[in-house]
Amino acid sequence: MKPNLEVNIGGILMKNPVTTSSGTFGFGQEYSPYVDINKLGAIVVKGTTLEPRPGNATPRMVETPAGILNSIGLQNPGVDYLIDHYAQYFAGLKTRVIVNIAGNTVDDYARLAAKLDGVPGVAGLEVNISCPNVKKGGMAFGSDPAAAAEVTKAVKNATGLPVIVKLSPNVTDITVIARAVADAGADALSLINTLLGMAIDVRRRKPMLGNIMGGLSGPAVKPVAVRAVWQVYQTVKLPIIGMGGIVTAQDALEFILAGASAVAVGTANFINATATLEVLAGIEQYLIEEQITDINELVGAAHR
Amino acid sequence: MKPNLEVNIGGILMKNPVTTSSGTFGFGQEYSPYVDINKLGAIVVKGTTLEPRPGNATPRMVETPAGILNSIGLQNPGVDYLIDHYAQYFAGLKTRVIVNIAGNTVDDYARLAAKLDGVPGVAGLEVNISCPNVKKGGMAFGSDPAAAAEVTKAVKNATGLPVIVKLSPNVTDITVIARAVADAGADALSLINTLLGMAIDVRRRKPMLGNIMGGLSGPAVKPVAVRAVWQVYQTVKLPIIGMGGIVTAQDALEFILAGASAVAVGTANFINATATLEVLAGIEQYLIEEQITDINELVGAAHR
Amino acid sequence: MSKVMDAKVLAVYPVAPETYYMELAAPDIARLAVPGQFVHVRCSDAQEPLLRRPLSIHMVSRPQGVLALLFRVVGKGTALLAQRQPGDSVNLMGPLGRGFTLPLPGSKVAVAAGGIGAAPLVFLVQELANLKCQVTVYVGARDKKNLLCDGQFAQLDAEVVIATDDGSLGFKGTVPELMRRHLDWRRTAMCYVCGPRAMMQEVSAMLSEADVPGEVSLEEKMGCGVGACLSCAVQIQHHGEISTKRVCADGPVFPSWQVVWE
Amino acid sequence: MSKVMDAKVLAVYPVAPETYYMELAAPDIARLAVPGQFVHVRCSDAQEPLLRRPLSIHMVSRPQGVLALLFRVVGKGTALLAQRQPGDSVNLMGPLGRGFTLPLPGSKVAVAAGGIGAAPLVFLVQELANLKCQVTVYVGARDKKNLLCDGQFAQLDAEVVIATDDGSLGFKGTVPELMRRHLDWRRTAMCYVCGPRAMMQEVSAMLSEADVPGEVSLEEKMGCGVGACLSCAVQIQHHGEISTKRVCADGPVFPSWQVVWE
Ligand SMILES: Cc1cc2nc3c(=O)[nH]c(=O)nc-3n(C[C@H](O)[C@H](O)[C@H](O)COP(=O)(O)OP(=O)(O)OC[C@H]3O[C@@H](n4cnc5c(N)ncnc54)[C@H](O)[C@@H]3O)c2cc1C
Ligand SMILES: Cc1cc2nc3c(=O)[nH]c(=O)nc-3n(C[C@H](O)[C@H](O)[C@H](O)COP(=O)(O)OP(=O)(O)OC[C@H]3O[C@@H](n4cnc5c(N)ncnc54)[C@H](O)[C@@H]3O)c2cc1C
Ligand SMILES: Cc1cc2nc3c(=O)[nH]c(=O)nc-3n(C[C@H](O)[C@H](O)[C@H](O)COP(=O)(O)O)c2cc1C
Ligand SMILES: Cc1cc2nc3c(=O)[nH]c(=O)nc-3n(C[C@H](O)[C@H](O)[C@H](O)COP(=O)(O)O)c2cc1C
Ligand code: FES
Ligand code: FES
Repeated sequence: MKPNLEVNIGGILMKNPVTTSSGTFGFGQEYSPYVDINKLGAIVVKGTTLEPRPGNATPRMVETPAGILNSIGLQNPGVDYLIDHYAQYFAGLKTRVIVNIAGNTVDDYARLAAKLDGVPGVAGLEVNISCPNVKKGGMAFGSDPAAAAEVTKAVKNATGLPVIVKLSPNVTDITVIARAVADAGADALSLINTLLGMAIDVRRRKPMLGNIMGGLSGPAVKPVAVRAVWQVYQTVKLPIIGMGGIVTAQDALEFILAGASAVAVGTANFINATATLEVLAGIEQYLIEEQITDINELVGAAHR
Repeated sequence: MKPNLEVNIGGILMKNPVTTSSGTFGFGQEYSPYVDINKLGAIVVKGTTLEPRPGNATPRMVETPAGILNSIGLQNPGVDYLIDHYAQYFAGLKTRVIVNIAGNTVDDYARLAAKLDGVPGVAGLEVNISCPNVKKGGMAFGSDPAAAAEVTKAVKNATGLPVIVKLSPNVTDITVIARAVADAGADALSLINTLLGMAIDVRRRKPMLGNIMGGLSGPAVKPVAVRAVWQVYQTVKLPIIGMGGIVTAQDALEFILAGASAVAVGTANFINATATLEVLAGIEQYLIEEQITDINELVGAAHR
Repeated sequence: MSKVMDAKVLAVYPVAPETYYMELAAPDIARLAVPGQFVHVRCSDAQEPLLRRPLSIHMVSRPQGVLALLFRVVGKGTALLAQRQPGDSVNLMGPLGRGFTLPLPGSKVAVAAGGIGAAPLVFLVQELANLKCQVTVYVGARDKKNLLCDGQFAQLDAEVVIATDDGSLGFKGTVPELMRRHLDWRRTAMCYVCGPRAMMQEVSAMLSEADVPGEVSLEEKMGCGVGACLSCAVQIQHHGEISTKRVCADGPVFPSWQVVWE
Repeated sequence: MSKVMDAKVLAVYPVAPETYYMELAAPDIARLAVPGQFVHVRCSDAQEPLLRRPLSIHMVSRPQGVLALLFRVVGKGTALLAQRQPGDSVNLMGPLGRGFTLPLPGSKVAVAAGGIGAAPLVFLVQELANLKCQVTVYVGARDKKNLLCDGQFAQLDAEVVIATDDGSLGFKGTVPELMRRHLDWRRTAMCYVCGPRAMMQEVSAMLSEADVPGEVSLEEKMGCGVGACLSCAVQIQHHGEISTKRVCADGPVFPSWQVVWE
């Protein structure tokens, strides 16, 4: 018998728990020659801001052991462009589309949320208060519980869409932020965003990245991400989208067992364009092998 | 011409910048069949507490992509045993021996420092306020600037030995802790200790480690460690011992260019018992190739 | 449409110091590719190095379904790739990117190749030959030993003019210096350039001066290779407005006068 | 003294499902090793897997300077090791750990081998044969196909008694069950055990009951292999006091009655 794979992420019904992580999958179109994106539970699109942004200086990406550092800096065409040029495409997809938003001020987040409210094809918002690659806003909101709560409230007030808040691992205690955001009305949480890191070019004696520091992602960060999901699952009752270094179904299952209801594949897409579908197939196979009829039974099972 | 390799870590003169990281090199003896430890600038020995400790449940170590998680839990024979059984051996070595200390209370740290003050063979103390693997003390001291300062003051008051404070990367802003510790009188800083992480056994549906969470080390964490050194170098004037994922001389040079005056090799010892000496040889070769006559000129050079 | 595939290695051998030629069975790529496009290559099955590596399409044989690469070993990825043996398979994505704009048949065109930058230009010159263009290729290298593809260009009926930094073959100096002396701009319809950044910048400046249209093939560190991650940003000026373009999806070939060099 | 070395693979082949025999040129280890010791093996030159893997010394030939390993492929490391070809080299540290305590020459001893636990016991039985001991080996496996080393034990003049879970060869049942029926405890001076944890625990209990001294070879996840990292902890009870010992440096062989099993 085919196990149930449907999960509910704070009101977003995903037909299966596999999605993509923001900034690693463009707007979906870029990967459609390789993956039938309609088979995914959802896609999360690139971080979107009020105004168009050019992003940071190059180089913007450097490899590190089992990981990459990126400092894209939220390059994006702006929310109006997204609504004008992508909404119709999103509406035609047979998967949920979640838009990741980022701002410099609380008001920016509220205005973004208001603009996206009711846009056809947009199933929910992922609120990025954890970007390490921008000077203003970004991680600053994600590392202070009061600011994180304020952003969450402002977004909730501005939209009827499900609101997922994306947390940063660059904090002393992620559960404090999770609780603040939950109390402020978030419908779900995404974790983790990238770890703040850097690399130095030994020959040039200069930082490798144009922007000096960047965000670490990929397999290297998986243990930190699984730990964050584990801790947050113990703290708040919200559904969690787990991410950070997922390459295989085994990796994804670690997150689910730690407490994630859904999982996002990020960096792995760059290496294996069909990673999402392979992760999905592997999860389904595991459920069958282990005779589990509903994926939701597995969520947080390692705590029991 | 042979370049100068000597560095001064807060009063500890090391004949070269290469040392070992606490807990990865035992008391030195374990590796002496493989490495002439007298060739190292210093060795840092296992975390020592007032009372003997049995450590955590097994399994205590698990591999992750380009890293390992450990949850040893400060197993050690206690400071009195160390003084009785190892001090003489330390005194006979031609390298500096730095003892890493950890306690449950501020008073524990002060008492440890007092006991080790004047012990022959002990060149300095590394104060571990960043161990993620113990319930009490450990990381709790390292993530609160006031507590970190208090421990530092107490240790400084209890000993005439150079005091190196070892910081945790599991904080929102490592520079805040660094500044607090510097203001409290630390002579030098070590960074980083391990990142809090975990792994789950998908078949058993249970955490891999007996102690559930553990500390992530190895190449995977290098970008986080280099970033921490870079940030702290910009913040305080203290000498820094950089560590976290150093495997090769190139890795070590990244830390030095970011601002570390010395570097410690940890996890890499397990894979390559002569990693320390290879790192040392590689640093020396680089200095010669780049015609740098004094290693100290290179410290922090990527900032300039 | 671009695809992901495992391609069998048919041949691999060194052709110059640290430089390898590799032939792969990749009929889909051979069929679809145009000059200037690239493939995104997984150099290891393990996670080290993690990312794919972009390599230009050096040549294709459509009837035989063969793709050829020409690459220099500069780091981990290319070193692992060079170790593959005939019969091994290599995971590829491609063809990717926007290639060169072909000129009108019979035009007189100039091609400037610096070092390993010659790699994509052989495929281009092949197509230019099909279009019966009158082609002059300026090939430069550090020295005679490192000169690449000059023979191939000649076989494709191009005029080949050589520059080496040390003068061990041809003109002693750089490709831009050589072009400045040798090229008759008035009769040149188009100029294609691939090589080190400084060389492409210098040739682009010359082209702008002479008011000759040109195209350059840029390099940038890549993540996805398909336009999704925005790693490979380059500043492009168009009608006075600067915008950020993606080398992988909007390039790697860009009009020489549109590139913001510094 | 233990060393780090690159050892050449002389031979490698499967001997049972997922089980490989490997011979390496390692004269220093062959010369120094005692039964029960292990080598710490780097299974990959890359960083995946990162750590070394402990493998028992299966046999040595001192005159030929040869070290033999017998290992089961259970994950990444052992899979990579099994792929090595003769002529390749493998980086080893060893010999490591504390081996078995040898009995008085001529004693009657029992040896219990469960599954891949047979690996270190061949070297042991070799030494016991040199000591002219009267050896009975109880060898167990899931089934006939997975039975290991029974022939080698017989060639070393040991009495070999076989148990398989499915009864496809010898006694149908486990090694402890077989020993309970077959073994004459009164005349046994010493018993050596290596196999799955549950089997070692059961045999240890039997030995304590019968008041026969025994030794078991324990396994624990290892980091350094040399006693420095304290990963491989095991609880050992001695004179009523429990202390934490290191499998790599204080073991892997421990007195059966001292191990705290749960
Ligand atoms: C569109 C495109 C086409 C290319 N075509 C060819 C080709 O046909 N033949 C060829 O030899 N090379 C080509 N390159 C360059 C090639 O991609 C790099 O040399 C290769 O990625 C280096 O990988 P590595 O692991 O060996 O080196 P690394 O260890 O990654 O790095 C070694 C050196 O190469 C540089 N480098 C790494 N990645 C890139 C990159 N993506 N672009 C530029 N420099 C890089 C690094 O900065 C470093 O200096 C092309 C690059 C691009 C963007
Ligand atoms: C002193 C000692 C001697 C050993 N001798 C032999 C031998 O002669 N032949 C043999 O086949 N095996 C032996 N082992 C077990 C062997 O070390 C493991 O099977 C091997 O490390 C697994 O590595 P892997 O990468 O293939 O598997 P992994 O991918 O690391 O793990 C696969 C499975 O093996 C288990 N495992 C991993 N490492 C260890 C370890 N250090 N100890 C126990 N289980 C582990 C894991 O929990 C997992 O279930 C010995 C172990 C020890 C401690
Ligand atoms: C190139 C790149 C761009 C990213 N851009 C964004 C972004 O715009 N918004 C955001 O919330 N996260 C962004 N992230 C973080 C990812 O969504 C994800 O949280 C992180 O990469 C961890 O997952 P991974 O290890 O699977 O990549 C980006 C990551 C990468 C690698
Ligand atoms: C097995 C193990 C034990 C450790 N024990 C200690 C310890 O007792 N005290 C301490 O301050 N750090 C301890 N650490 C942390 C290391 O000293 C070091 O800070 C960390 O591992 C990062 O360096 P690496 O990546 O080179 O290993 C331990 C690390 C490992 C892997
Ligand atoms: S490499 Fe990802 S957008 Fe170009
Ligand atoms: S493996 Fe390090 S102490 Fe045993």
